[in-house]
Amino acid sequence: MEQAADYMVFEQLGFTYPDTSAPALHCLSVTIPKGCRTAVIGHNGSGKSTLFLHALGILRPQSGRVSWKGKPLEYGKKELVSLRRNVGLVFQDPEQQLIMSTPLDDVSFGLRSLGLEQAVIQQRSQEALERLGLGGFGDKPIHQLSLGQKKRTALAGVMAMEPELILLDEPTAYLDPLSEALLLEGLEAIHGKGTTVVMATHDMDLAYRWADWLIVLSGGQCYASGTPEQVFSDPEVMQSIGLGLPILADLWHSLPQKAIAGMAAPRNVGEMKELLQQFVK
Amino acid sequence: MEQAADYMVFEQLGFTYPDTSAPALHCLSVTIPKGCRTAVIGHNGSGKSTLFLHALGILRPQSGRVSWKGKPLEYGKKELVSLRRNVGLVFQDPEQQLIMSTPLDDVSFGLRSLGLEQAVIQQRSQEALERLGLGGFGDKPIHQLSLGQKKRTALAGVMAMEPELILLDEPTAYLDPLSEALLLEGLEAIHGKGTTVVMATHDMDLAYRWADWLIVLSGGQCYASGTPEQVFSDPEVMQSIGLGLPILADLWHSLPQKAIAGMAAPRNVGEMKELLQQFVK
Amino acid sequence: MIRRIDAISYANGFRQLSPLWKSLFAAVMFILSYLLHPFLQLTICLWIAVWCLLYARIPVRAYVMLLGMALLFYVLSLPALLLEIGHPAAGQAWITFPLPLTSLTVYITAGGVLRGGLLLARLAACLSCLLFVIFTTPFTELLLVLRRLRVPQLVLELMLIMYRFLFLLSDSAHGMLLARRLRGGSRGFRATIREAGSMGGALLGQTMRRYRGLSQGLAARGFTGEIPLPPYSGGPVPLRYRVEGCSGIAVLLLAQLWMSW
Amino acid sequence: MRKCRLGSFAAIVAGFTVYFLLNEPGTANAMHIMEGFLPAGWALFWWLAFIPFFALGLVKLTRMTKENPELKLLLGLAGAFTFVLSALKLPSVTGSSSHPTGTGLGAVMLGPLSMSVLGSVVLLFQALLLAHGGLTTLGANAFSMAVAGPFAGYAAYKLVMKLTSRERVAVFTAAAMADLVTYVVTSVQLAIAFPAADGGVWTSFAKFGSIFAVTQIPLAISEGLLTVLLWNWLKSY
Repeated sequence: MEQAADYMVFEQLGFTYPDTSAPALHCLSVTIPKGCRTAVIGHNGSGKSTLFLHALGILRPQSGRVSWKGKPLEYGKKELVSLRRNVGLVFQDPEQQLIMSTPLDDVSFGLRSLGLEQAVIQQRSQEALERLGLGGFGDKPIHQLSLGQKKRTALAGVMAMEPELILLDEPTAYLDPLSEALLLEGLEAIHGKGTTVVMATHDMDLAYRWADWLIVLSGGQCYASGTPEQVFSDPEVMQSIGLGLPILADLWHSLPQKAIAGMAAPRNVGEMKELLQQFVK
Repeated sequence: MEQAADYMVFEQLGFTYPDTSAPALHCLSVTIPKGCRTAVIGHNGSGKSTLFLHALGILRPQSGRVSWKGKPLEYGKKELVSLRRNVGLVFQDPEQQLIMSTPLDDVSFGLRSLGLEQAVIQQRSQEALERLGLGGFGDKPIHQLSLGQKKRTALAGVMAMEPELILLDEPTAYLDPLSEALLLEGLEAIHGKGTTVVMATHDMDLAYRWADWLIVLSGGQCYASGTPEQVFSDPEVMQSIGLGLPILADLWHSLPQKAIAGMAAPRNVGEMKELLQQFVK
Repeated sequence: MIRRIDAISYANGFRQLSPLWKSLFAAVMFILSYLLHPFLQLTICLWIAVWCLLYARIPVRAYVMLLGMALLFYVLSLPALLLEIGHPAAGQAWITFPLPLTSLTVYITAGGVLRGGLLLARLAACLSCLLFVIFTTPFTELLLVLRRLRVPQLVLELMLIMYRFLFLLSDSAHGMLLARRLRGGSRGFRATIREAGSMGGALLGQTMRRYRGLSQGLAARGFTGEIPLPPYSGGPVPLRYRVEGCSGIAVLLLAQLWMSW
Repeated sequence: MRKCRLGSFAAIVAGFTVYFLLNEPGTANAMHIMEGFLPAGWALFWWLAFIPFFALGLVKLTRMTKENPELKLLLGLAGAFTFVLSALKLPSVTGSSSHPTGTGLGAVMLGPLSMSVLGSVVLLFQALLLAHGGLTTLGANAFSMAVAGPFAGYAAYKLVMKLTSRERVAVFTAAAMADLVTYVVTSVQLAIAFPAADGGVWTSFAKFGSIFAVTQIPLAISEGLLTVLLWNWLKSY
């Protein structure tokens, strides 16, 4: 969380889509910390996607500003191209992101626009696919892949560009447990290489066990941000915006204060099990 | 669960989609019990949707047979129309079944084909919308609704036909917690009126807390069926097909046998909390 | 833009007015736009702007933008309308440019400018009528009006399905263009054609999947071949608008009579 | 039967796709005659010229959908697709309205008469939802795009198939011809409505024709090429 203030910072962001009355973002100030796994949580319509579109300069703030590494975003063509090499976005719907007809072709699509040599392109694409467990699917037509495979292909396409910061919009939506695990594994590999990963989600259990840092949006404003322990420390705050608590956090808070004083809240089922074993004999 | 054998029964069902090698259903035998909340769980591609399409006679079994109230399904035009009045299906993607441009028109779509009077149609549609909390949205164009609202509109359209059995394919997929709660409330109302409700899902936590009866599909076969307690009694069985356990069942099974002997497994977070309070002082 | 226009048509001051009445009013105005004197055509243009912007509270920006975009066709055709090529008779041409290497001259005549001006007056009036229909009446209700006009059921059903899927497909297509922009996109004619070909393929695949989905979805809902349309139901038209509409038309007609006398 | 239907559906969609994907916002120019542009007489004339084709097409489609109601869904979706692609260019400054002339391929698959219905419905949508083209000029626009274009494309396809029996060449020609003929007919419609003071209809045709030729001729060629690419894609699907 070091250098947070110099990484991607949104200040007093305001944005209203044309012909809608309510603003999508309203005085939103929030910082994406470098090197973390950050989860942006909130309901549909809370402003998560709009925020991402601002991060890439696709939407321009109507008030406030976005800055990247200490400098305010510029919206010239050249500046945007360079920003978008450093910040990658994975769409919620992979159908929108996958343009070419095979995974290998699609992953190399972005690399080709960088003007790399064919051999390098080939190698980097293949690597990206392999890291996401798609090594054997490079030549399969995309319409024959499962949703989980498509999502990973879309991620591979963004990953191959080696951005510093990857934003994912609802990456696990519609995935079954197995595909979800594979996708999260892929994210872990990317994060392990030093990439900052940000995920928008409304799956509280996932956010709780995956993220190092949480940003809670509600009605276009930043409602809270901090570590999962901090954010979920007060159950009522989250419930007041209708988000509910992750099961584990909920159970933890229901335990008597004196029994758990000084302990760290369990972040996954394994830790919870260990904890219960201490109590239940 | 009475009359189970006379309600909807699938026997030795086999089905392979054209141009695919692996069968989608393979010797699947399973019964949907009357009056229950049944959850059909399994991965994407385990055959859940294919099973539902068979229940409505949209797909015809390539081997085996489907029977409804003791009689094998017939596939004549007239028989299918009458079957589909009694059995309703809510698709995972609401776009698939919404055809008119506003919720009110869409809900009345099915009723109009029943040849009812305009006043009755109007009233029943409005009622269905209201029961699902969409009373104020009747005239709004569907393409302006949120996903959760669209899903509820699709459900309202099926509900207004007053079928005996409603099948829902992944009704909560991708809904945020608030929309999910609204949808489940609507389902509760329908179930309370005596309708049998079946939901396909891969959200194990939801299936565990919602269903009275579980059917587990894997690779087009029925892997297990029974009450949630029965199905999740052996953690390893579920893990072997990659589905994992609901958090609550997982925690429950991790508790020492002697401590929980004779107790009923907690089915929701509230029950779990109470249980923990007994142990942790 | 489609979404904006569509959203406005569902939420404007005239939303509740009977769509049949609005269409009838627009139809009369269309006829008048063709029949009346240019001065009165401009009056129609202003009058309808008042109805749209003041009474129906259509956002001015959207109204002006759509008007401007539609008028581009006129601007584009202007050279063909104004410029004459050949040998102007003496005193006919206003401005002349001799065409190099030939004996021909490009010139503009007073008659041509007058024709362009008259055309603009008629265009503006007709376009205003069209905008009135577009902005104040949601498509769903126009469909019901078309049914009252006895447009064949098949055409209405096609329109209904088109309208329903328009927005979904448009979101997809926009997403794809955006994704392509974000990831750089390629240069050169060959690469562009190849890319466009695959995007077309991807979109086509999606459209076909939607078709299969819809046919299952409708089968599940008991679709047997015909999509029954809802019955026509029109709201009342406040006396004020009826009076203003009728008296406006009467004034226009009287003015025309007086002018042609 | 089912396969053939899907194929023809795919082909219509593909035809429409081609044109719009290649021409990103800003490159194509207006070819629909705008609302109120034509004098009353000519507007009426083109309506009358178009209606018989529409009626015949309607009879044909009604027969087809009677046998097979699902065809309605297919045609509707194809129409939606066409519309979407044509609307994509909207934010552009140079193009006030665009036009799906992929009708050539649709005509090859479905027959030119069916296209007169589908094409004119798409035109009505463009008029009602985007103010592209117009209601009074709908007859003229439909005549050029939904009647003349498809018939020319269909004839070109038949001719090339007969002469060379090379399918790809035939598809290319059909797509390009439908484009070109639409453009020529529109120019004729404008020319006879607004004859030049000096030189009459012919000069006027040359003037209108050259304004639109700048964009329409390259478009016809690229549409032809892309149609062939998509044709290949379809065959592998």
